[in-house]
Amino acid sequence: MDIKRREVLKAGSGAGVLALAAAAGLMKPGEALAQEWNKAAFSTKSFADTVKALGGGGSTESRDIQITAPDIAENGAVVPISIESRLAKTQAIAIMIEKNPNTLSANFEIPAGTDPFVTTRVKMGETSNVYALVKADGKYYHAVKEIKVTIGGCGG
Amino acid sequence: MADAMRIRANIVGDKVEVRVLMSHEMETGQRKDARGDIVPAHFIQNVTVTHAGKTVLSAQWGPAISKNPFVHFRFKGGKPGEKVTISWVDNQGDKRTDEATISGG
Amino acid sequence: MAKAIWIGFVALAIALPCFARAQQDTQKEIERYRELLQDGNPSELFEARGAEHWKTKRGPKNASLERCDLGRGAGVVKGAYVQLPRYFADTDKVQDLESRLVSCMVALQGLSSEEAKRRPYSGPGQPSVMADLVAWIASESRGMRIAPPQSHPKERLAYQVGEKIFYYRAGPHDFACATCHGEDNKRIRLQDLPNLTNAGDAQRAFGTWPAYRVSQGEVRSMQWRLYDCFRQQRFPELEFTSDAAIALISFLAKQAEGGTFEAPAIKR
Amino acid sequence: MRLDVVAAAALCAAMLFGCATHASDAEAERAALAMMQTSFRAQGQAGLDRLDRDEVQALCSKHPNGLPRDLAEKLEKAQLATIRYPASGKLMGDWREGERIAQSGVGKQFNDDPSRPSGGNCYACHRLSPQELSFGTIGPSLYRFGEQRGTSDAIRRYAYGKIYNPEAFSACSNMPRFGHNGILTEEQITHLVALLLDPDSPVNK
Repeated sequence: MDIKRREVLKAGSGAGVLALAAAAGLMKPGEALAQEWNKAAFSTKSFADTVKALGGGGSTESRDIQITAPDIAENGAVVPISIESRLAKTQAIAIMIEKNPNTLSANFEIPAGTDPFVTTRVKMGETSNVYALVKADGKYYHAVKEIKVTIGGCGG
Repeated sequence: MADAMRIRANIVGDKVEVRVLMSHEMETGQRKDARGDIVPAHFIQNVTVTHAGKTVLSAQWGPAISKNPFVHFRFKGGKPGEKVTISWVDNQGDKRTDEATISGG
Repeated sequence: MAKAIWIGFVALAIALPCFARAQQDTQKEIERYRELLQDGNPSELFEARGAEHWKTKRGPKNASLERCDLGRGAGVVKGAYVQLPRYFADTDKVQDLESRLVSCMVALQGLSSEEAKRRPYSGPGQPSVMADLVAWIASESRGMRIAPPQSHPKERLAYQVGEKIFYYRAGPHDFACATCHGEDNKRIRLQDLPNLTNAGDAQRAFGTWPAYRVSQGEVRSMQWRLYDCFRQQRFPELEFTSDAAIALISFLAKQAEGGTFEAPAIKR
Repeated sequence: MRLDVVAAAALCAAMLFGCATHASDAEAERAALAMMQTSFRAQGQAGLDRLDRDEVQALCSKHPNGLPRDLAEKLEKAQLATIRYPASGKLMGDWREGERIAQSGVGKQFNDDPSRPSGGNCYACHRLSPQELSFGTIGPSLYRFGEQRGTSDAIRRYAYGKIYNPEAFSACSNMPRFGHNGILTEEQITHLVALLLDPDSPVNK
């Protein structure tokens, strides 16, 4: 439990509040993880706002970020996506979908020793640009790819 | 209680390849049920993967991660027989922790 | 009219190369989408639950299903799916996996038939014992040859009747199974339609059900596949484990004979 | 020599046995009809009467590989007589409406709301507007349908009639009889005619 608490305390924005809450005994052990969720970032509705909410002043497009995903998704409920960064000191990889109700899908923290690579599956409401935002050595970089979402099946 | 995760952790070269499937609805809070009522949001918010007392991946998720989530990543330093532990916590406070033994390469 | 057709032909000949290329790109990307999905199949989560259900004591008799005979002897699950549907002497019926599981739940666990059939398919937040069992039992035939028996007259009759039902056109849309599944190389929207009268297609189709449907986030069985095909055919509701369903499955299984069973698969 | 005889005898026996234990086609047909009646339940707007087949459905079920020419001609002639053209005489509606109808696959399913209009689900089987990548191939491509044929009265009547009752032109066609079976209204069909024929429709761009 101690390890997890120390992580919470290290975890950037909101950590101060959490530390206070923990110190005041308001949080039971084990709840710390659930608290560490950047509500502001998951409420944004544009790429620029999400970068800000994640703590970046702005982001530069980079060819050292590779998005592997199909150009066309057969179904929007499950769109497989892999992101790999070749940027030195990659610390975090976030996935954003421009036309979803909220832009941010996920933010993965990549500690030293873990490859700057992650694969997951996201929901897409419609055809949209998908951004991979990488935090490397304290700066933000991104790549973008359009994924088309198709209507499928018998129609009803 | 939520179902157990399905975790695979295999040595490939000098790295451990981790693949995990989690049993979770990942409700967006926008879907309506058969009666037309909104189904409340219910989704995993935090995922933590640890190995030998060290975090090897941590993530924050929104409801746009697909139902029954899948994650694949890799890290250095694991040996066959050691454990990888994965935990998640969702927005309703449900949680689950499972572990898998790293298999040889 | 003849002139119109001729002009049409010329226009088509001009348009075709462009069109064909765009088509190929779309098909290629859809193929890529399907490949990328193969890495992790959430069906495993359902299979794990199914394996537990098999061993769990339920019903008035507080018994598990571990003595259920799926056709290869009491309790034998390995390879059972690929030899179904088949004739069972104790019920004097041809049964597919689900109808057989209902019989076992009634005989071994003391459930009523209605109770056994209460939730044949899962839904959001509502897992189904039946669907989980089907996922697991099917997974125990992975890699095996599809070999439904045809030695009993009732097995042969089920096949023949299934074929008739396959071609049964009715309803406001005039649809039969064959409307969508009777010709090679057709698709509905972007989804390839197996020609179930052709062995290769039938093997690929039958051999990949049950399947985790990413569009629904559930594992769907062959019974469900037929139920939902008939819904979209604009028929009334196909009853779970009904005779028509079993006959159609018998027909499809026989069409797929010799194919490799690779289910539960993952599909759109 | 002897082996051949034995083999032939065995084959005959096998065939006889096979014949004796196979149901005849008529028996299988009877069993199938009986089974259909007991295997479905009425649900939503789909009553069990939907299992009853009209003449076209019964004939086409019976001849999965196509009707003999004489039967086909007779059927087409009878179905042609069912086509009702709009009293207003207006056969071309709004292609934008037509595009929406072509995209929609709902209607007539037991879980559909019967008070809402049905779609035509044209893209399930046909290519139409080139912008829509997700189209089926059960029917022919209809891209440039109007550009190739013009908008003469004869072409309009053909397009309308074909959607209203395709059995009138091609016996046992896979295409639903949208007008004859009451899936689409006359007005909806005129919108689809516009989608096919209007020079401004994306189908003809």
